[in-house]
Amino acid sequence: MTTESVGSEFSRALKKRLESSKRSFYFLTRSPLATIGLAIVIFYVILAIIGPRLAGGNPSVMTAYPIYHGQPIIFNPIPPFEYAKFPLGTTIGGYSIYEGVLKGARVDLELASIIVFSGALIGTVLGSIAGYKGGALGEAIMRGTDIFLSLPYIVLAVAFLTVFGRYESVMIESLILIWWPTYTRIVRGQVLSVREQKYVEASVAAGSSSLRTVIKHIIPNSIYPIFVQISLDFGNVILTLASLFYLGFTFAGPGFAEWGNLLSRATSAGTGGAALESYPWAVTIPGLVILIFVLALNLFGDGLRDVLDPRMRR
Amino acid sequence: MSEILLKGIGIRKYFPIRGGVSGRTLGYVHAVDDVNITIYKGETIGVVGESGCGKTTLGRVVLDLIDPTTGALFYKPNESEMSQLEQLYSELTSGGARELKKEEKKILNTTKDNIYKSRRRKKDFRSRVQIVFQDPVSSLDPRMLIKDVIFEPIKINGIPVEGENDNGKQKRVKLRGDAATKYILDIVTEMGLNEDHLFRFPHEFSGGQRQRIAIARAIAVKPEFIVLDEPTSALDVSVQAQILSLLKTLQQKYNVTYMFITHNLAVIRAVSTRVIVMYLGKIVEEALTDELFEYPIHPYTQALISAIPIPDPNFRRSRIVLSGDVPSPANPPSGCRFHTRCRFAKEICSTEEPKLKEIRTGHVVACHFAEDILKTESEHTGIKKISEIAI
Amino acid sequence: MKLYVYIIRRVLLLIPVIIGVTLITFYLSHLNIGLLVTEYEGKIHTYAQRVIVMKELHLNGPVWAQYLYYLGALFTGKWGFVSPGDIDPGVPVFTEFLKRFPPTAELALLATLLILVMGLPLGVLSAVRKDRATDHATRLGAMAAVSIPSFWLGLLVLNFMLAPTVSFLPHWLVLYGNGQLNWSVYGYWHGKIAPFVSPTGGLSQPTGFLLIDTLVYGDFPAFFNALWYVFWPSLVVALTTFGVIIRFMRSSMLENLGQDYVRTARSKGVPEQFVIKKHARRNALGSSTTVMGLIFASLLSGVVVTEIVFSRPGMGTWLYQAAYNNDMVSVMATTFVFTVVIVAANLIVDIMYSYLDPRVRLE
Amino acid sequence: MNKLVGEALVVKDLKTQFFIYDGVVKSLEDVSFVLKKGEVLGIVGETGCGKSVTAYSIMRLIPDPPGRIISGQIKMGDYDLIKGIDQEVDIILKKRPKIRHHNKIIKKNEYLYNKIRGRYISMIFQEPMAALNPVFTVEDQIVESLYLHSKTKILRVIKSASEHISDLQSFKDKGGITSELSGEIGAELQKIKIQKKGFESEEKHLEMLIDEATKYLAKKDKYDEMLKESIEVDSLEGTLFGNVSEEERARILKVLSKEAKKSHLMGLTKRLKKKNPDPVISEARREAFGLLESVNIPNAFQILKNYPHELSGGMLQRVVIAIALSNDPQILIADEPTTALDVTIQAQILELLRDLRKNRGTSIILITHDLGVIAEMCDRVAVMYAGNVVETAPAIELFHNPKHPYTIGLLQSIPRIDDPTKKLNIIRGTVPNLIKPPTGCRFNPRCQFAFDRCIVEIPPTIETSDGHTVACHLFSGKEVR
Repeated sequence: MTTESVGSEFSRALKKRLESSKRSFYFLTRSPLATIGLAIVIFYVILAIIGPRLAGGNPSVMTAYPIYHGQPIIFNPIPPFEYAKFPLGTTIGGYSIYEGVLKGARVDLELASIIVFSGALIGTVLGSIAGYKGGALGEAIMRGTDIFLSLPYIVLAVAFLTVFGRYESVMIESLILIWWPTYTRIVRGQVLSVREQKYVEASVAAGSSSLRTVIKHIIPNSIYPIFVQISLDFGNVILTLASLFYLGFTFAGPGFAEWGNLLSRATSAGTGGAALESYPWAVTIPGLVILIFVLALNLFGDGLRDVLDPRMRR
Repeated sequence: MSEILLKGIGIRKYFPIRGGVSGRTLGYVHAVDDVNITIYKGETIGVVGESGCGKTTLGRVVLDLIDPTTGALFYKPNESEMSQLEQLYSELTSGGARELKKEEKKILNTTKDNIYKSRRRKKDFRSRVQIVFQDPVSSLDPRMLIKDVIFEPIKINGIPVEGENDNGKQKRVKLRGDAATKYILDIVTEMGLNEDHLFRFPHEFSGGQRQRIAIARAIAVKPEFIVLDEPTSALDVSVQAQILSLLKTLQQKYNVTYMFITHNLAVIRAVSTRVIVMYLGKIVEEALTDELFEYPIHPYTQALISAIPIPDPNFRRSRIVLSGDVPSPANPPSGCRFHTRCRFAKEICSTEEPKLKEIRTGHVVACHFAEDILKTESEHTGIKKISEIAI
Repeated sequence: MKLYVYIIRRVLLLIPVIIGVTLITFYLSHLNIGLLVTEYEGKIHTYAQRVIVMKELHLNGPVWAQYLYYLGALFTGKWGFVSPGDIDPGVPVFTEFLKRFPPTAELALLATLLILVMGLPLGVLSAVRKDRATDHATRLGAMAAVSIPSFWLGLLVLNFMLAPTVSFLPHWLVLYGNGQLNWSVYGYWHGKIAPFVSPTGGLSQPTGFLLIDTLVYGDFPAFFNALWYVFWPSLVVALTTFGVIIRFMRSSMLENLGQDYVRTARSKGVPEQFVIKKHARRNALGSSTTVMGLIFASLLSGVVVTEIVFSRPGMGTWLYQAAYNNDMVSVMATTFVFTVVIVAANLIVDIMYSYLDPRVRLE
Repeated sequence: MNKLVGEALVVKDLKTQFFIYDGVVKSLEDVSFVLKKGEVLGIVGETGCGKSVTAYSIMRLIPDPPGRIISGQIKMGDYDLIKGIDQEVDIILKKRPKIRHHNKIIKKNEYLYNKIRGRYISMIFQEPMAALNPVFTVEDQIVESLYLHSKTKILRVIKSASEHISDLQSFKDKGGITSELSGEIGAELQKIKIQKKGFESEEKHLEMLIDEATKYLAKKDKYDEMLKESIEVDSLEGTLFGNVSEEERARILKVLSKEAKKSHLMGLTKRLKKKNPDPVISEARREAFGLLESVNIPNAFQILKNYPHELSGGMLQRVVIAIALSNDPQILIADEPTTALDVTIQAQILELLRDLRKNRGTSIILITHDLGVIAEMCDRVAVMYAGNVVETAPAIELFHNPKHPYTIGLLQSIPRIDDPTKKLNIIRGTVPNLIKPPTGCRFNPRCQFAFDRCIVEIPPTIETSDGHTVACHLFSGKEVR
């Protein structure tokens, strides 16, 4: 065999690889809903990146406009489409909803990414240890998981924020503390089942070290459910964040841009009825923004699950 | 006899059963119980028995994939080492069948380490032995290209070249780049696959092809010894024939020793030179293949052989149908483990455990009544006799 | 394994969980011991007084001893006193808990019921009609419901269903208030309930559960009123949670419908509806109960948020007010109660599972 | 051996396809064979050749979607079981607007099939562990089958027992059965006696019978009414497969499906749990007990209360066989009944099947890939390859004079325990992908005798000698190579 043909082998390999990834993509496009979900998620991510730039000013603080064209707009919010400066109208306090939504996307996505990815990382590491090593350490990890799974997450977050003070770091830490156990469970289950597979044994029989076995065989084969879980959890974290901000359990200062916080500005608790009657846009728009994003994440996650589920492939 | 390749003495493997309120150990599954095994170079040793008899566990222990509860394993032992260890081992277990204490294990292991220089020796051992599994679906990593699957053992161990290192280890070279690709292509072509197959994922193949790939992976490092754990059980007969003949060709070409584990006696008869029959973790009979099939002595072997349906409607023979199921290996019967289903069972069978003894040349049986059975019975059960009886 | 051995084992496994949870609450309370002693605020002037307070609170022993005292106090109902600044300053937290627990329990139980009643049949339906319009609609609907922020849905329900001026519902249905029973109405509505009026002038509550109490009074309009105001928030909670159950029940049903024993049942000539109802659903229910245990934590979170939005006088609202007033004692008490409820729910779910699927007991 | 007269089942030009994402899998292509009364027909072939699909098509157990019987005939007696299938296919393929009307046809066919499955044709599966529902006891699962189809028989036995209650009592007291009784109860006692499972078992049977009879007497009118209804339904069912006109058959079906709506299966589950003193249930339990004994299960009374996961594979397969035989079916389809079992257990099960066939005269279709099992069990064999029946012949003829190249290859590729020197002959290649099957003869890419015509033309099925048919161009006579 000549070197040329060896080279061509590798180009062929590349082609095959591309084909197989194309195949996955193909599976994804089979479900139009998942594709729509993915598109919306990408749109939101772009929004989070360039949004604050479009709105100008501090990327996580909304600007207050107490007076506009000589009119006080603190207590009489402007409806959408009335002024070009406030395309989505304003809310109580004179904040532009447009600006709030754009800047809130950055804040929400940032916070949620930190929480979900740290949770997934911690969970994956602990889960792999519990699954692969087992023994007393694994047992201890799983008991810990049980404990954290028995904590109601909003309540725990509130307790933490009350005890340690209302800071961004406390909020992030408390939510990470809540979100890692799910991943530990999933990864452990996966590792346990992958570990029993014959190809792992074959690899050990071929003399591969346990580190190599874990990296080459166990992790690649048990990591995929994590992606699905991340996509589904992202939405949950956004919802929890929004709830906490809406209820005001947080560190949000004046003008802090977050979708739940924006909603709370539209309707300070107890006046929801009045808000809906007299300025419905301030309630509906931020709510819809959250709803669409979380729905898109769920649709995408569901599609992803179908694609990554080996049963679908066969 | 030719050179001894592998020798295991007093191998036991007990798996704990957990349960109850606190999840403590309630008992043990006696998967393999006090088995001595010798494998000679170049032969195909068949291990046969029903599910739960411990044949798979024995295969793993022999390959050092799981640690035996007790027992010592020698690979290509030289005389002095072997006698030294064997003596030590018999001293330690002189009290009969029991689990070694922690200190005793330590003594045994240190001695072994001294002889073997444990870790390095282990790596050397790994590169000389391979395994092929029954289940073609789970034996290949679903996220690896076939090329990588086959290349993995080469990457770890390299390929043996002529000559030996000074410390008795094989000389091996690691292949890279084009040389590796060429080597893999050669192997794959030999297995009856082509280069197109190299760049696919396992799920794109049929069972027979997967088994070919698994064999390619095993043979790629030119091992001296391969354990074949039911390699054809999940395959169709026509594919089984292909795989069996492939295995035969490979054995002749690479001079590799096989341990062929299966429940299919017909396959054993076709491929192996020597057969071990296992029942509930014990060896009940051991002989050269033709000898065993012509003069089966142990009642269990007789029943096994007579239970095989022969693909010829003219063979209408009286068969021995065993009553009942195989007892649980967690709670094996006392004495001879087969006595609950045996048609010759007498009182002694339930109290005293029969020892393996040589009844004919090279034919070892664990049965109290082996001689009697040989005289009276085996004429009616041996396979040769059956074909004579046939219409 | 016998069923009772399994149950005992499950209960024993709870002990480390309970210890872990109490350790966390203990740690949090201990960190803010200053907050814990706020009830003594203004009372501690001298060193001697301080010593007394320290002794009363067992603050001078080693940490493990403090923890033991803490545990003892927790399990004997000595949970401290509501801090000043809160609505009922100085009231024992346990008493407050007894008052706050029933509304939340009603809400959570009704929500669970609604989830089961809506989720399980929809999941079965979705699986049986796989890849047809019904299936797609159910799945999309479930997903949308899960994606709605619960407080937002609460707001919408509150206004479009329950606010008299905006509601779509007929006016006579929308009686009064925001999800609370207006106790003052009782007085002139039904004179016959006088025996239950407490000395202080309010109505005494025999059980604390509004739904039960109104029945005890024999006041059916009030019962329906109470039901009305617990129904909407529990609907909100159920809607924002039940998608998971649908999704799980669907996949579990699909898996079971593909099993060999379903084929065996069909080969016996069992009519299709019974194949689904008896053979497949029974098995699917078993594994779905485990999810019920897992989503209980998120259900309670939904309960907290919804309670606040609907201003129901339950645990959630209590937590909300306590957090606002930095009332650490009450916050810790609610955390503990919620945790115990989740642990208990998980236990019940496990026992139910082992009853539904005899294989679980084998392990 | 029974006289092989008449045909129990005729399968003609059966065509089953699976509509999956990658395309249409043409699983069965014009499969035809005949099952004679009282014989054992073996269907042999490799994985993916359509053995199981054939069985499922006969049982109408093809999962839909994606599978579908496209056309063909499955005749039991004079009646074509899948007569309505064309209309069903039309509905699915064309999605006509009048779908409601056509759904009625589907439902009716489904209903008809529920009457046939388990009653006239029943089936044994490969994995006994998976084939039983893990959450119900063995008893529940047998009783369910009996309750669905054998209500009349059950009621008759109890009625008869209630008439002879004092005799039964005296039998029990004296120990053993001393004399013959007439009617159903006599037959039942005879059956118990034949099984010869010992005195204890007999006593248990009698005890239960007396118990049921007393309960029956307590509400005699109710149960008599029940029996009357049940007999009516049965006689209607009987006429359904006889020689009746289409309109009549439609009418009967209508009546029967109305009857089916009254089916009390859910009630049955509840009744089983409550331990309700219903004689029908307890007689079904006794029958289940007897059934387990008839398949040689030791300690049957205990086994009844066990869950499937508490039993071993061989035991479970016996239970599955007991369920299949519970209503005395005319046809038994055994789909690889011993593949998942050990050799010694396989021998037990095969012996059991042989006994059952001898005692009951059931016609059996035995599906397996093991030619050894075929040789031991079967009278005739059909060899399948890639969705075609390539050869049918009496067993001895097939093993000694195989005609089709595939059969020859298959026979030569088995390692023989009795002839170790025989060289294994290899059929090259693998079973083709049935989404794009080879043109002409589907075996042509692997056939060593293939010639031009094989690639172009589908070989016709030719009878070479009496009862020996083969589908191969080598024997088509027009062009001999």
